Amino acid sequence: MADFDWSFFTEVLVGGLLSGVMYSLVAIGFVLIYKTSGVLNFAQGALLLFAALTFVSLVERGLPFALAFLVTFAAMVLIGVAIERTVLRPLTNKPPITLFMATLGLSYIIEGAAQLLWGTQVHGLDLGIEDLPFDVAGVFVSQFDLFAAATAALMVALLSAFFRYSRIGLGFRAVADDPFAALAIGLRLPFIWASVWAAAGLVALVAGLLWGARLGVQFSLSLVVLKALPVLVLGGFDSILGAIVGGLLIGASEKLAEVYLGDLVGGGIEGWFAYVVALAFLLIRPAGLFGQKLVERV
Amino acid sequence: MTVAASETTASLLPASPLAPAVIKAAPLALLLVVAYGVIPFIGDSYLFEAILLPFLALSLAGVGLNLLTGYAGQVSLGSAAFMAVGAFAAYNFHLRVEGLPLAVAILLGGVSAAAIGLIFGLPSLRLRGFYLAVSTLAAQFFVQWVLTKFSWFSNQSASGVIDAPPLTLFGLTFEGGAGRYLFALVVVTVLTFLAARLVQSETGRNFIAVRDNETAARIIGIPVLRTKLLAFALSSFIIGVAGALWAFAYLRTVEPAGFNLDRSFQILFIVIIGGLASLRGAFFGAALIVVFPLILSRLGSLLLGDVFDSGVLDMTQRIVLGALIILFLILEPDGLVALWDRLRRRLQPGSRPA
Amino acid sequence: MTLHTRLKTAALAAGIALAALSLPAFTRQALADEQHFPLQSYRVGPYAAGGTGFFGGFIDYLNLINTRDGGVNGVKLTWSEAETQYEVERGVEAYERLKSHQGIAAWNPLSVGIAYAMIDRITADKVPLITINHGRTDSTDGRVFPYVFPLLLNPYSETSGIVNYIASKEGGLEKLKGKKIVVLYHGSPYGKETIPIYELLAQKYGFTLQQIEVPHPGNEQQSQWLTIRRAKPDYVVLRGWGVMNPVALKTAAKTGFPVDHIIGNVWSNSEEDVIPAGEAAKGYTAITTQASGADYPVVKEIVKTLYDQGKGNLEDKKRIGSVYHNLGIVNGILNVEAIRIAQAKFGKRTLTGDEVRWGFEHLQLDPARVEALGAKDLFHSINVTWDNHEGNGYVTFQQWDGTKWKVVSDWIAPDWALLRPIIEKSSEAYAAEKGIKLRTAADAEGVTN
Amino acid sequence: MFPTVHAFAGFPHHSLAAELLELEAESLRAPGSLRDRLLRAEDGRTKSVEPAAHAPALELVNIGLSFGGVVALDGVDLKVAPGEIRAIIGPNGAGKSSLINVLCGVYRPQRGHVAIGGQVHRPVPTQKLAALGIARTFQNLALFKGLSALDNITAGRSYSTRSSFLAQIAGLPQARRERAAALERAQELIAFFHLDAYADRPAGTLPYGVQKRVELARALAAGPRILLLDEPMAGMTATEKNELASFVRAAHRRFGLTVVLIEHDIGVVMELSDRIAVLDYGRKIADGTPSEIAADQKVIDAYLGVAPENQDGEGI
Repeated sequence: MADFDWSFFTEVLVGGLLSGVMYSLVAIGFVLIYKTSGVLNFAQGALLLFAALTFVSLVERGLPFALAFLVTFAAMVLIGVAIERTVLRPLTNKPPITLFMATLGLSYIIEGAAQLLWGTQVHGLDLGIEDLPFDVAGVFVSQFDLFAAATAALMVALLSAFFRYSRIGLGFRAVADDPFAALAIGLRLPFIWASVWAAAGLVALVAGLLWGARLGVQFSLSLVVLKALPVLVLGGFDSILGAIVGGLLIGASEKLAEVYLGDLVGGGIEGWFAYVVALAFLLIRPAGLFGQKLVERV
Repeated sequence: MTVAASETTASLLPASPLAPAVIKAAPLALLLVVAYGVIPFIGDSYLFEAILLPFLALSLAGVGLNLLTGYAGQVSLGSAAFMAVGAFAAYNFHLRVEGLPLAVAILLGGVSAAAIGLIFGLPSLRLRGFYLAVSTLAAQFFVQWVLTKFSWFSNQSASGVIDAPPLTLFGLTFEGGAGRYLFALVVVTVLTFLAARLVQSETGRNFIAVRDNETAARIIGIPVLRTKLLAFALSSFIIGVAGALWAFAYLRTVEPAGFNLDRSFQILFIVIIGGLASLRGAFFGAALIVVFPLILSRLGSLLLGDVFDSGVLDMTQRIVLGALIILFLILEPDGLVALWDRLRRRLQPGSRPA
Repeated sequence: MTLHTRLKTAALAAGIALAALSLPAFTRQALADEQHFPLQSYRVGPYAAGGTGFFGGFIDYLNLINTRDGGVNGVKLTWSEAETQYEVERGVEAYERLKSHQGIAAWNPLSVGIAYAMIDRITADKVPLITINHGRTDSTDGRVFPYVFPLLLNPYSETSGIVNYIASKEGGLEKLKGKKIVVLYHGSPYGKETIPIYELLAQKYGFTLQQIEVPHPGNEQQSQWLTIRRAKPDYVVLRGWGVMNPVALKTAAKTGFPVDHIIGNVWSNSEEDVIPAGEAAKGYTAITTQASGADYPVVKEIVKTLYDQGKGNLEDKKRIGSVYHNLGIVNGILNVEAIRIAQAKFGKRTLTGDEVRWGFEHLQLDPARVEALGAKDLFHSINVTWDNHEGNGYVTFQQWDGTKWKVVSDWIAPDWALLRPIIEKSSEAYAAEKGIKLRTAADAEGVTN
Repeated sequence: MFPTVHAFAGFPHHSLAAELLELEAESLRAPGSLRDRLLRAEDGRTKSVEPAAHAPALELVNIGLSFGGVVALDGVDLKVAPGEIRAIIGPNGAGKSSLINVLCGVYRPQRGHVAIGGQVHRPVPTQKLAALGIARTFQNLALFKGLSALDNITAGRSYSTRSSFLAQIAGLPQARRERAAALERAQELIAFFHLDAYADRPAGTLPYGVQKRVELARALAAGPRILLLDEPMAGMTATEKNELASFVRAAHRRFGLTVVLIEHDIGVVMELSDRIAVLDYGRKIADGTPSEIAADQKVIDAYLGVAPENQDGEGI
């Protein structure tokens, strides 16, 4: 391995880790919902699309950036509350697979509504961050990816602070631990669920903007959920920390695999490699990244 | 299960020993007579090509997935991958083995799908619920990748698209819409009959036992792991054959992209909307999934076609379809089969309220 | 409950459902003199942007002919749309639904998948299937595929055209020797189709070649572009599709690859492919068979006759003259001219599908005729014959300047002679597999009604 | 009733999975051994002759079990003689359920071993329990809700099914014979437990007391020598308790069973059992006949202030 190109390796690794942050961003939206309502919310991708499309359409209609952000956020909160009211509440106590199917139906509605409202055109989204590489000791690092990572960190910090110190946050944690106990001590579950959906809306908005700036705002945006799912399997559906670490692991390993293993099989393996990594990991360590409860009682 | 409950109620009614059996068998017999004896002669090509052929292929896929998800309780999001394996394997067996009857090629296609299903069912030994569901996506993406990556599977066709061989069965060639419909009908009837036998057998009972209470099943000595893997294999077999029908009888051409994630979701929809753990449900679900969008689009363009363009209409349909799915899950979580049974009971003046 | 009542209920339900499904069939009665275009369009879903542009342009041109000329020699052009969302089975359903219409001229699905599923059907029904700029390369061979027309450009010609363009930039084909070209292709049959042709050309002209796959949908290309950066090629050819294109351009910028050395193929050449990439797309060059912009007489007439009267098909007027819109217009011209040519032989009336097929097989528009149609510089020329269904279209190259495409090359001819034997090998294999007897020139002249 | 897709719990694994994988592998490695043991078990039952009649039917030796530092069982010894009704009692959290789960191989003890009919197991192979002649019921019901009562009971004989699914679909003689035998056994049990009116109804829709009986019948369908009852009386009314107690007693007599009974209700235990072991904080604090136990001061102390009804949510 004398002529192994370490700077290239580092570059791939750093690039992979930064891509992983982008996956984590999407995965966190899933975790929020799963923790409180036990639903794998497949509509998260559609929410992402809706948020980005709304934002970009507002900006194109001349709204200032900040205002467009606020209006979109408000819209996401409204949608979150509406989903809780009209879809989740009537389905309380239904098996999780039913709820999952409902979120699939939901993604149809949201995708349809987004395109009906704003049209099917493809939009560019410029967040004002130049995406030229800069050179750190011979390794190219993307400014935009760094910015995305910083944003993700900020958002996670804000969310944690919110859930740690606010009343809703307390309720959120209680619900996540034990919905029945939470109900018993008089927490208003619907309110908390609605807040969580609103928080997921915010995550969708931030993720939508960052991904939208990368891909352009278009229908394919809703496909980024497929990048988040293996992250969830690896990190656990109910751990934000798991989503972050899982994202980094998946991002780095799939990029390294594509570059170093891809040649052996002909390339293009990224689509499924992440899933295989997640599965292999679980087979070795069934408790997942952050082993939760192990014992099943009989 | 509503199904079981209603049928039990019927059999508890005082009646002559023969009558209930006849009454129960009559609708099915009638259905088969119509399907085999009437429809092939009166249907037009639109009915076959646009409605009945996709309906049959999707119903069969639904029957297959129902074995796994409805009966054995394992959720899979990779059904389309097994359809693809079935279609491509059947194609290659037919192409590469001289003189192999098509029926055998399709059977081997199903067996190949079963083998792949077995492999991708292995995580079920350790994973549950959504973890398992998401891990089946690995099958979805991996299979699609393999089939596009290695042109050998599509006979080095530059475009990766393969053409269906002529449909022959016992020396008969099935041509045209009606012919291919009959071919598909025979396959679907046979496999559904076998699936029905299976779910009534000890193995079928084990499926349900594993679904309802895995620990208890293990303790009373049901081979849980073997049962799960068997469910994956059998389900994939049927889905694989459904894939071959989709490719050979319906579209007459097949490309890996046609078996994408959306198709997997579509089959899951069929099973859930039709009714879990009910073979009839798969047919109800498939009928809804195939026919409903057509009716919606017809009505839409009929009523509003002059006002909006086709894009707006279609987006509206998308919204309506999504809303209907949710409404359905809220109002009739047991699926169309439960709805149908309720309707039938109401229409039967002689029967008592259950 | 008697069997009787149950049957009645069932019959009633079935009747309602059937009535709902067959209603439109009764409402479309063909007029005596009309030529019909059933359109399997897609205005929703992942590829909606392309669909609205292409079908918008196609409809605009048909509408122009009706409004300005009163149809083709008095024969009205009509069309009906069915949404497919680019899904094959919806395309098949639309085919079965719309095929009973009287006087169908041709099918134009603009979708490889749908086109493939239709080949058997249209061949049996004897109606032409137009796959402009896409479709099976070997359907160029009219001896095997009498009813399929990959007009203007098939994927092999595209490949040759791109290599010829790179050569012209380098100062001649012999200068390609020792150069390095990377082809970044979409992980689908479409993306892979040209792999052997690039290899063939690399051998012939002596350039080094590396072909790299991007898995569908292509929203993540970090590793591919890092590999490219390491390989340091002279050119990257982008054989992309959908979201893969803007992401490629963005990632190229991110990894420091110069955008003006990226050459896009014919499905990576639209505004939708570059606008989302923003700044990163400035300087990107792509192949096209039809120039973009609204400065051509025929486009101006469409604006004047339709859009100014509020009858245009595009919702967003800014998209007039965009790549897909102009492709739709060119597609309209080719379809209409095929009908006109067929009418000259068979009479000025509603033609059968097979008669229109004959028209397409004599679709020869030289630059003078193209100019007369108001399309000078919009596209070059076409020369379809009974056995060459592509018609030797010329290509040109356009560069994105941040707001619009600018033509940066002359009309370039692909190396048809080099490609023809490869195409014939493939089509003959297909004919052998399907038991198809090769058609002769005499067969092609025979027309069934 | 909606057949729920099983267990979408928050953890991505089966706790038993690792164990079971090994077990399966083991049985695959030596296909003959499982079969031999099955046959031996079958013989043992039909002849009702045990190789060592004076050996205990079941023996736990020095069992130690803890979960992440929390000690559940601490050096527990227990002998169960053939044919007796052996009760294990103790306050909540005393380790009764842990004990039965060790007996079933669901938990793996860190120390000690279990001997079944003189044969030492460490841990107990869950999947082979039925073949070893052990059946159990569950504290909270563990019926297959989507199956009819009859099918639930028939499922109890699954361990002896040899015919492949193909033979079953095709209705080959072996499959038909097995099915008939299982059905016959189930019908017997249905008559025995007075379940005729409920045979065809889905188990999930039956009244609680009836479900308990179905579960008992399912356990007996395997023809076990040893029956483990995990708090069978939990959540029942006094009448139901009496009814079930008499069924247990009748089954004990009729099928010649050895019964291990874990129960909260002291009254039931005193009435049913031959001998009683008392657990507290994971240790055995007393062992003897009902009258000895009733007089034992340690037992009285342990039970002081402890509510007699089961309150914790332990269960499946």
